[in-house]
Amino acid sequence: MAKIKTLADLKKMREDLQSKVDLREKADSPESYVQIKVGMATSGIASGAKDVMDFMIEALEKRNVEAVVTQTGDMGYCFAEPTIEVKKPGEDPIVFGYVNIQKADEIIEKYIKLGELVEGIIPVNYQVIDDK
Amino acid sequence: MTKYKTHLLVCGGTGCRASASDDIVENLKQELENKGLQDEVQVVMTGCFGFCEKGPIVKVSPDNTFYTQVKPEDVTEIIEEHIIKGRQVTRLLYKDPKKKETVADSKHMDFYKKQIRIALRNCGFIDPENLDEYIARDGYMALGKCLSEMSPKDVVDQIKESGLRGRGGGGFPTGLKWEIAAKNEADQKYVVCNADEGDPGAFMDRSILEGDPHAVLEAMAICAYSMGATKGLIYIRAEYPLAIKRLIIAIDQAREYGLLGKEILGTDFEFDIELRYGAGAFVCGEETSLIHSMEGLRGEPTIKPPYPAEKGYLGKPTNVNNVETYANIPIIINKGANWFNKIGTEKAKGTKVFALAGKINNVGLIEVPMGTTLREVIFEIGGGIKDGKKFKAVQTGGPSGGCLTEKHLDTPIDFDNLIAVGSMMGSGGMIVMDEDDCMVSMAKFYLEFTVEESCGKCSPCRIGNKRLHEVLEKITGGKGEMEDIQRLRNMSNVIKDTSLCGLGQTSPNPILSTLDNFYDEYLDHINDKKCHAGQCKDLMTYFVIEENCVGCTACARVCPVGAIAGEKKQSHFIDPSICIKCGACEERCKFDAIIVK
Amino acid sequence: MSSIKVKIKEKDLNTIKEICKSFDNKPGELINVLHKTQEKFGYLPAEVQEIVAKELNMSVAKVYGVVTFYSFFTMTPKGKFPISICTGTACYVRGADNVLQEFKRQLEIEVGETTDDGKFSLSCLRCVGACGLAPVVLVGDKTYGRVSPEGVKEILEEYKEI
Amino acid sequence: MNKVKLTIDDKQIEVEQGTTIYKAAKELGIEIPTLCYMNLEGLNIENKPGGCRICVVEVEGRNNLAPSCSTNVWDGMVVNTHSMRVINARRTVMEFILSDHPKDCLTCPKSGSCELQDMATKLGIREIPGQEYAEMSTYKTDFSPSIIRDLDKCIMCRRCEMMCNEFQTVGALSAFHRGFESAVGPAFEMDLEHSSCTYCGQCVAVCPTGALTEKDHTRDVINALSDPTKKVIVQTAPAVRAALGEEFGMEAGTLVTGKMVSALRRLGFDYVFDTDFAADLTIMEEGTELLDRITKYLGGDKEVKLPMLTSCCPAWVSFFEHHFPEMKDIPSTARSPQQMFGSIAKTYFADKISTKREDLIVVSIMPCLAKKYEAQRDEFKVDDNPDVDFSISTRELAHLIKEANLDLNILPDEDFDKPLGESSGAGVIFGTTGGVIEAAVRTAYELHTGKKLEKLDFEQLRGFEAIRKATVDFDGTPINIGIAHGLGNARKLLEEIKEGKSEFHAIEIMSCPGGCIGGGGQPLHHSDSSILKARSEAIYREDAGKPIRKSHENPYIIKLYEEFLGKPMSEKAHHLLHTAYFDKSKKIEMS
Repeated sequence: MAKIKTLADLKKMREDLQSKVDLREKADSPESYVQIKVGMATSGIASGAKDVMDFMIEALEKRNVEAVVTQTGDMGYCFAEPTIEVKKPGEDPIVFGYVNIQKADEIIEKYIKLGELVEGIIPVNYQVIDDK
Repeated sequence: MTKYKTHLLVCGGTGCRASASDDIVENLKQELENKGLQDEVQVVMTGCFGFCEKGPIVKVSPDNTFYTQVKPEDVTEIIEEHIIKGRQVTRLLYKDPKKKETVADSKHMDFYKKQIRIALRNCGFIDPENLDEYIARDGYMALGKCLSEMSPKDVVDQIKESGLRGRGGGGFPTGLKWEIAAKNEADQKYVVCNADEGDPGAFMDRSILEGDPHAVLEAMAICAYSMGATKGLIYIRAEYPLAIKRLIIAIDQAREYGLLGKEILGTDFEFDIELRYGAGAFVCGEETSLIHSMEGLRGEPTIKPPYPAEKGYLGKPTNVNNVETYANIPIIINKGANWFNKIGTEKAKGTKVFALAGKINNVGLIEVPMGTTLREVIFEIGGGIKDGKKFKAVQTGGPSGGCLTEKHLDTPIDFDNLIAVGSMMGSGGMIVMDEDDCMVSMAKFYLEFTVEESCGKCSPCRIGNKRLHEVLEKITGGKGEMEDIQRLRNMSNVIKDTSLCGLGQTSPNPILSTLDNFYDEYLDHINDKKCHAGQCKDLMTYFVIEENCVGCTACARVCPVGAIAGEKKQSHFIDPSICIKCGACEERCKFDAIIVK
Repeated sequence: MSSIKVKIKEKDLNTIKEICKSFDNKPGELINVLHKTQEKFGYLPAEVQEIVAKELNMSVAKVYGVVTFYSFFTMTPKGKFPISICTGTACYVRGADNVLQEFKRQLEIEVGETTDDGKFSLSCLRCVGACGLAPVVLVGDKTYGRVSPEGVKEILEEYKEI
Repeated sequence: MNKVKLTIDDKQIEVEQGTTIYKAAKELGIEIPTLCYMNLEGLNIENKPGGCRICVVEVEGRNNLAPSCSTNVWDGMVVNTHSMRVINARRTVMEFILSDHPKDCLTCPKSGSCELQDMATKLGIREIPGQEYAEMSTYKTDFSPSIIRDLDKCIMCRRCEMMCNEFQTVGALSAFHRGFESAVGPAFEMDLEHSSCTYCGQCVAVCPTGALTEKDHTRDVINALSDPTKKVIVQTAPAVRAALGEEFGMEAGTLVTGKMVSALRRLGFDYVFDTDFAADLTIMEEGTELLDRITKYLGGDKEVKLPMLTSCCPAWVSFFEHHFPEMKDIPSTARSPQQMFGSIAKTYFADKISTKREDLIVVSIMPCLAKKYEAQRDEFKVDDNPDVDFSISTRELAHLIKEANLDLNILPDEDFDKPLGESSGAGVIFGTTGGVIEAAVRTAYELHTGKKLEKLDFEQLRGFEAIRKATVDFDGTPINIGIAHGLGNARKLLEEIKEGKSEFHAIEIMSCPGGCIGGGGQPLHHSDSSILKARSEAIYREDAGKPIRKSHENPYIIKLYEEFLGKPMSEKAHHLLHTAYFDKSKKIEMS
């Protein structure tokens, strides 16, 4: 490890390192971020949920969206897997079905960034996952 | 760089390690590898989460699930259920004893709700053995700011303005202390960190060192810059092996990164830190004693003045602060004095860390803003008294403090308020007692401690405390007389008035405060020869209730001294002159025929 | 009067000398030297203190004064399984004294003593910081939490066979 | 220095900044009681641990009471030394101290001169509350050849520790343990015999209680005097006559030579002799040895050891044997006057009175406790019979005199017996720092130059300064002389020699402050250094009044050489008057 020579170096280093712990920081106040839960039960994984989750984490970071991506169990929408739940700060959560990478990209760009609705919303006569 | 999706934070404080938290870490890593998840999930051993009662703690980020009392064998289930299937392991979640329901995330626990974590900000959050994580949390930015944007005087002024006062017990304004040390010219000056936490029932400083060692190193460097010192010493108890280990790692890393040593951050500021080990002497918490101990001498205090800021370590100007005080410094510099001095009360700014223990539901380490009341701490954060018993007293300030009662519960905690009610803040031990605790015995317990820890240099502390202890022995032994109370008061006042250092000047406080607040209990012991809490063995008598005794002889058989006699199937009796009050008979009797009075 | 002789094994002598040297033979490093020496020998017998004094060029009376001042230093060898009972306040209010009494009774030794077979020694310490587990007992490095007097026998059994 | 004004007990005073309350009060005539504080002014000896807490006073604006011995005054300070709060505190603290102190005053060697006893009287202590259940700290008693340590009586004033470590740099004593169990003693609480103790007795000289006292030999002396088969002779060291009077209420510095002789004679000693005679003899031997070494040195002999160090002081001898064994061939080989006397008494004089060695008992009266140890060293015994049988201190002599119902004040002046009672003024000044070397110079000068000294008083060698240096012109040869009193000061000179930086030809060393007049066997000075000065002045007065003031002019010395020894440094002289030194440092042995 080379020595840190200036305050600017230190600042840069901090920027680089922040991603290492921002997951934990966000966990402390998830309500102020976009919370995304990816259904990751066995059936979800089989249908590509893992790739979707990897993509979302990477894409959200690249596009500077402050979000918390967590996995969750079976959402009860096996028919529509992979499923993800998106909750924007102060808004009700919305669940999307049949999410592939392309869809995920659309959700980020349209729903999360611009607030536009995207196809594939599963009707909401359900409970918040946490309440189960 | 691997990008982990989930972080598993496992408490690596001494308490949780005592309950095998390192096995938990091992098992987690092993299990993750078994499942091929080692690149997805990061396992981090952090410092103390504070909630020691429920340790070991495992926290899952980012979904913020807080598992309590985790055993190494629970690991498979956590990975299997939570990580793979995304289902919380309900049986490991915290159960709110009042609402009788589980709470998954710490933010919604009473224990954490009222806390503000400043000194403990990184404890339970980062891996204390990894400087990168500290840097990610603005680590060493405060030092950088001082070196590049602030003059030494600016630094002192910031600290003065923040209103920070010493957290080791005395509550002396930190900025003022720094200013004095800065003003004394010398070819060499020293920055000392007092980590010789000796209060029997306090472990704040250790938790900080175990959980966030760099915060202390950074603060010492800032202090050094402000006063013109180049050498730092941390005086740490040898009984704290984990804290020592983490400090050594931290110092090495800081040196490696060039954050300690010469030309720090490209400036001509130079500073390095060495460790000095304490060896088990409470009096070394007193700064002159501490300095003598660091010089290889008996840890005896010397009269102040001269203060360490004028003549300290090796006769050079020395600033001594304790761990918690230092832990506040970087964030004050980063966020500004005005941010800090908005927290707390008029005369006491910021927060205070307490080690909450005793007969309380939520034993642990807490950090609350100054001005929080004792009631909030004990009944909200602490979850009230264990086993539904009645609150009797809370002891603050350790051997230097006093026992406070019900009527003091709404006292907002700060330095002056606690002194006003006959106790003191001390380093932050807070022991809660219930109806089964005898307050005379409690005072005796503390005096026993002081007698053992007195250095022996001055006569009032060396002999006087011994005499106080003897009088308490006499009272708890059933031989007390009313004049003993007068003697206790007079001796206590003189010891306070004449002792050389803080140890003796405060050692009678447990007696004086119990005399003030639990006078009747002394009277019970002296006049009625009764200890209603049932703690003073000499004041107890074991009886057989004839009606209940069936003559099963179980008690006679278990009695180690043959004090119980009686025919089979007839009522037994206990000879009080032989009985040693071990309580074995009472425990053995299935018929509730033996009672203690 | 002939001069006083200090008897010691050559190997031990060299060990102590090395420790002192690693601290530049500075009298100010006495406590660090004693820590290291005790770590090596388990305790600080008189002859060890004599050598330390000689190496650091200070009076052995001063060394003894320091050794006896600090409770961490001991001049008696500890048992194979040193038992420490936390008598910090948190442990005290949760009954540490009864646990201590029970250890004393079972081992038939006082605090600071070692059993005749050299197996167990008994000491008290102040707050190990595991207050959530009070009362706490340490046997060597192993921590036992929530110990009751009844549990003492069980703990001792664990080590009796070793 | 800035002056500050303050008020003590309603009286105003102006003192220099940096003065303590204690000293400021003293200037006002207010004597604040203390137990641990000790200050030998002018000797740079101060003990100020602030430990006893007897001297506490009330200072306006301060929360707790202030220890006056170690609290500096400030401008506008208002002090009360006798408020009820102070009086109650002082008395309670005193009760604490006494509660941990044995109550056997009747048989305590310190009874009557005990500072703790005096304090108890002053504070009017009648009872110790709670004494019946007060535990007392106990330790084993140490019976060394010179010093008895009864630590049960230690009050942790730390004076002995300070003297042993800071002033003497002997390091035999240290505080050990802590709290109630703490006390001061040698390593491992062993006896002094197993330590590097030199028996200088300065710990005894400053101990305020009976914790440190001399080993008492008065019973042995009484037994000897009661034995009709023995001839008992006595020698008295020079410093005794300048201090003994104090034990009888006389002013410090009163010379009681004649009264002392008369008392000793009444006590039944067969002959009353003077160690001063042996001091003259020492000068003959030591002076000759010095001249010999200097002559050789000037003659180009590189082997010769210079500077030569005096060897009259037994604590000093022990000191270099323990701490500087590698330098044991530097001091003069001349025995101390006490031992020279014993050796001559048991040969030359025993013959003269036709008494067998074993029937002659030699008693010495010494200002010193190390002399007790010296007297029983193996080198000074013949067939296990010591040259000096018993060495008792000035204090012990005072006890004997009082016990015999004699009042020194009204005894007539009498003269010493001949031949071993005759001495010169040079012998007398052995009792004070600088005296031995001055005596040596008087003789060496005349022997070396063959000229008569015009002026006998060498002022530059006198005084109480810690280390003094002077150059004496030996008729063209400048002789550099060094003087140190106190072993800490001696250590400095030894270190210089060790480093080859010493400029001296001869160095005089005495272990005690002020020399023998401040010895561990003298009447207690109770930290009043003016007493030491008065004794020293008395010694010089005695010298000035002597008809003979140079050792080599003592007719009985001349006669001794003529009749018995031949000349200085002769073989016989070597055998009887010289000695060898031993390495007593700790030895590490492999096992």
